[in-house]
Amino acid sequence: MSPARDLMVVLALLGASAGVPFLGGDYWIGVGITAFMWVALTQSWSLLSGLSGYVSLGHVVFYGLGAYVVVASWEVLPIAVSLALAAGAAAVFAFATGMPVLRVRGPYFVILTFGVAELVKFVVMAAEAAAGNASRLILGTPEIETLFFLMLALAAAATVLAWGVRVSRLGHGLRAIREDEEAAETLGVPVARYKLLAFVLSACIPGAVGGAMALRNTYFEPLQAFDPMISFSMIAMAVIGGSDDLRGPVVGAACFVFLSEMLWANAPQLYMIILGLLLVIFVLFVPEGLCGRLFRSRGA
Amino acid sequence: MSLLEVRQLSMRFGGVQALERVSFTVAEGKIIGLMGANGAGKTTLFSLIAGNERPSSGEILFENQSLAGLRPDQVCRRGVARTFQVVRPFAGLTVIENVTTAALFGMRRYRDRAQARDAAAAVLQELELGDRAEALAGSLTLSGQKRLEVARALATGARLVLLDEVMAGLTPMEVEAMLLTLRTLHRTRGLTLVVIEHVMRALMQLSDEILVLHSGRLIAQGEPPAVASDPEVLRLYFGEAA
Amino acid sequence: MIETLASGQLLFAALALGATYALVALGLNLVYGTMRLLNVAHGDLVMLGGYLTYWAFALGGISPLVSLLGTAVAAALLGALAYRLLFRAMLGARRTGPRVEANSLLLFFGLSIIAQNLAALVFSPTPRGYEYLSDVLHFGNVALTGNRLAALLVAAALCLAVVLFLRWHTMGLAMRALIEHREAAAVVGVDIDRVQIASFAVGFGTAAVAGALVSMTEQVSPFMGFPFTVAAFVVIVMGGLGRLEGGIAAAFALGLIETYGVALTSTNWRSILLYGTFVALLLARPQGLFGRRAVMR
Amino acid sequence: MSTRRGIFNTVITAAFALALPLDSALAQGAKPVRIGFSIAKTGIFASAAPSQLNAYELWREQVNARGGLDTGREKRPVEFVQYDDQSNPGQAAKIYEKLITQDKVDLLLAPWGTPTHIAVAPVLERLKFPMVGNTAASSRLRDLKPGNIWFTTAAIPDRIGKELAAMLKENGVKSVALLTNVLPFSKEIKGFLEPALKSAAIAISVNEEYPPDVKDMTALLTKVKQANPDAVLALSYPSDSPLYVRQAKELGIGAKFQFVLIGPTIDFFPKLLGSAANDIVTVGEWSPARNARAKAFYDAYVAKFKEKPDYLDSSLSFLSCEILEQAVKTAGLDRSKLREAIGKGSFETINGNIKFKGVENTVTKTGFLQIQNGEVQQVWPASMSTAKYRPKTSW
Repeated sequence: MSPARDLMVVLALLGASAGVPFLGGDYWIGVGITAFMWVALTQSWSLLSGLSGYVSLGHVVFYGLGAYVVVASWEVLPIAVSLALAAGAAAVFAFATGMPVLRVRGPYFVILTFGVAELVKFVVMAAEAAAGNASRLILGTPEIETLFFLMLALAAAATVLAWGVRVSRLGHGLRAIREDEEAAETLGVPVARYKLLAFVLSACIPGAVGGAMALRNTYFEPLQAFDPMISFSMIAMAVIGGSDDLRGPVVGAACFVFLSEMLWANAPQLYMIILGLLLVIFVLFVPEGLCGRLFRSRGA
Repeated sequence: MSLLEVRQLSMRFGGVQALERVSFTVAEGKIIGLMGANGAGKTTLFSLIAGNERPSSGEILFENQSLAGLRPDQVCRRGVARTFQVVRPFAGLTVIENVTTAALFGMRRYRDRAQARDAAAAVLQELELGDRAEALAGSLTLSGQKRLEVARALATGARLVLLDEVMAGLTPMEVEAMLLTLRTLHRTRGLTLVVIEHVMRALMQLSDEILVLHSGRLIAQGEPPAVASDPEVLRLYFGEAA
Repeated sequence: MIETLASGQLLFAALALGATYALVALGLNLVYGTMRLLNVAHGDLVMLGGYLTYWAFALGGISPLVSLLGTAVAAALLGALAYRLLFRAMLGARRTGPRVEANSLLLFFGLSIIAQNLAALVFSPTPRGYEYLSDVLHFGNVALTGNRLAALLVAAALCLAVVLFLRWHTMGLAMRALIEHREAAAVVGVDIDRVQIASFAVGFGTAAVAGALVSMTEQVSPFMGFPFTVAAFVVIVMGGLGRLEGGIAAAFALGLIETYGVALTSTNWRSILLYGTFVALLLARPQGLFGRRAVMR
Repeated sequence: MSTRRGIFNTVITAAFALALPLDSALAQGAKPVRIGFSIAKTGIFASAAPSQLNAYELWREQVNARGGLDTGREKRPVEFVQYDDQSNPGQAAKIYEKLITQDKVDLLLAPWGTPTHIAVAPVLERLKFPMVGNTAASSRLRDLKPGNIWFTTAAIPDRIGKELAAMLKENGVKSVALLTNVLPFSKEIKGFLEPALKSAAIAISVNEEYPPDVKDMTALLTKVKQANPDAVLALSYPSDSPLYVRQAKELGIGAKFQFVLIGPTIDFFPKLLGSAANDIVTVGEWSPARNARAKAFYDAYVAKFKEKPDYLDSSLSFLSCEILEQAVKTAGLDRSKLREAIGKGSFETINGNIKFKGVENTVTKTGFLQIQNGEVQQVWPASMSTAKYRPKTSW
């Protein structure tokens, strides 16, 4: 296993796809944005959940907050500032909630994170309603090519971040926490601090991604920006790709995007059903994911 | 000079008094055997020293400094390591990764991952796990996993190691091997050990001093022959058979 | 304001809501309690029950209160089948405890997507409804439609029946034993496989009956199930995972919190109250709510 | 292990097999006109979309039965290219990019819902592709650049606010209870309705909001009952409209004017609620009694789908097809000619004559419908009425 080589491979793949706008035209640029979005989100999710075993079912909360920040600061702040603010807001939220939330383990953590995301969704909704809004529309967003490169940069940043964590003490400690939290702590791993750090690190890029997608959608509505399907999709991609592997999120996102491109053309109704079937099959028979299965890297 | 000092340590779980005003000291470089029936409070004592549990009252001093309020990872970095009675390997990580974790995060705290790995490999050699380094920890035999527990504790660089039944469930031959290993480690590394063991003969052979716990109270302490002939210990611990 | 709060009308609304929650949560709790499987597709069984009842009424003119027997049996069979085909293998494949739970969540999520979209494909996403027992009855100053009263009564009776079954029937006793301690139950000779099939059957059956009752008052659609899943999760977290009586009590408590909480604040606060309670409970008892805390040895 | 590997391979093979393009099976004969659109087959809008899709399909069937779409020179069969946007506006934007640049469709039909229209608009603008919108209603639509997108509906929130206040005033309503779902369309209406009511000197005695996932309204409606207003205006969505009606019936809310925003014109509504649905007023500017085309559309729809069309979405969707058909007949498939034809033309539809000014249909008046004895009647404005408004006297 050579994480540095994996990083090079992933970055080379991302770099190669930077040529899409010059070859593929608008449609493929759109596909590219979606694919990079999923790479960035799933890579960030894996940083926390793949490494530490704390499966977050509420990662959409960071995405939604990021989207909200960008839309709320539209035409007030420059886009670059509001995107940075989106990432910051997500990180601050992760930091503030991380302490109590990360005390909860196992399946309780899974449903708690879901609950927190839904709670935030409804609080944002109530806040928007109180302010007399229900949805926000932003006009004059950047060109699609700009968003493409922005999302590409976010995917690359997420990958580098995930790589950096994996090869650091933090990554080593998180893996130990995943395997046995108490034993890890007894061997000197600062468990609470590491979990919180991973939580914050895995939140900031989804925040920026949410902001960028708000620019892409030109529309913000809490029900959509905080759609739990986004959280579920991150998990499904990580599971299918392999969650403790730098290439996993790329492979998972690629599978999803490829599948949806192929299926909605010929069998739109079946797309979701097949997605569900794939998830079932992978959980039951290939729990280590495609990467774990195809490039088995550890001796057994 | 005493490395560890336990003063008036008490622990209650709900209505159960797990430990009651236990006091003792462990001198540096000694091997202390901890005896007692199931439920006597031996493992609880380890958990309190290692910071896994908070005592109801009493004090624990390590190198004359209180461990009160420290988390397990902080205690570990002070230089106290423990093993678990029911083994807790990081099953999905390889053997060497298990031990490297301890080298990275324990008292020794290697900054460099390659160095940590080298140190881990050295410890594995000492515990005769060198050839299993790349295997998944979950795939080891029980004997192997017990050795891994010891290896991890050692790799932290701890000065005091609490060994919780590292010989339980092993065959007589494996017990002999483990005893040899522990003695060697004690000698070469100058470790201080506190050992919980049910294999009585092994404990008597190994220890400089024996502590006997019964229902949370320390009922006897002294050199092995003295404790072995203590009438109360005989009555309580060995029952009528003795 | 006081008048509103003291009115029987609000109490009835709380009870009707609570009874539905109780019935839905019962099955979720049973399947979790006996197998540690987190069934996020549970609400889709409510949807299935709703559709079966709707079609029985629309095509055969069969009263929902009659067809719900058939609905329950069909769903119970589906549950037994799902256990046989999917979950026995998964539970058999040895993985560590928490991973079975986390994986089951993903597995059921996959099944939920399949169920919802299959229903959309077969029934079309158009909402469906029928009118049944919609006359308003008056009891003192409380007014209620017949279908809501019937739903409340059936749900309450079924909850009671399941509780009695668990108390007195041999299979019920075995289920409780399994919930308390899986290995111990096996050691004393409980046929775990049979109990688990029974849990699936009862769990699926009760959810489908809840769907049948819901369909008398609400429209049915392929994506109607998820809110029920969420409510059921809140309930079983409140009542204690695997604690069936606790779950029933929690369901009614949730009905009361929702109805009176909304009356005291604003309807807009409904979801915030619901999720707020849920999150606060989990944070307050981080070791999980399965009664006892895992003591480290 | 070998079994596992086997299953794994099977899955991969199956995935690829399903993914193989089926385009080779393309129909023979006259080259069809390909019309693309996205539709919410899954996700949160899925239950709303069929009323739109059905109208499209009915139109296609009718056009093909007439020998095809008349492009001015020849008649060509119509073929749909449709994708599921998963109720995600961003996805819809991507789909329209695909439809235009990859699939190279000849024409476009609209997706479902306001956010989706808004997300698609910049794509149309950039690629200069004209599209007649339908199921979108927001005053923000007017912020969009005119030229490539048009909106057929008259149910724009500011117009609804004004007209509803006028209708209430004419029917002697002095006080209302206003219950608003916090979703975009209803919230926007509320924003315009409040000042309109004020200037019409109508008091708002209860003014409450509720979330989309509401399950019980007893507390809310108890307040309404105590206030005893002349009218209840439930700015609701299909998922909660029946809940309002059922519980209002239960509590015996006495207001004679009952307005329910979205839902009453959908087929399941009267089936679920029976007589309680009678005399409820809702928004809508179309009924089968509107003209002969309307009646024909209604009958054909019922015959094909065994249920009634949605008076809002189905009619809007169908008439957007009619506009497209008529524009194509004069301008052919050339996009710039088509753009001009739609923008400047005048069209005969199931909702009478329609013309656009800017992005908006300014001909059709904003109106209200009432369910009378199970039939939907236009009761406002007077110029379009098919029946007289009548107070709701019983549930």
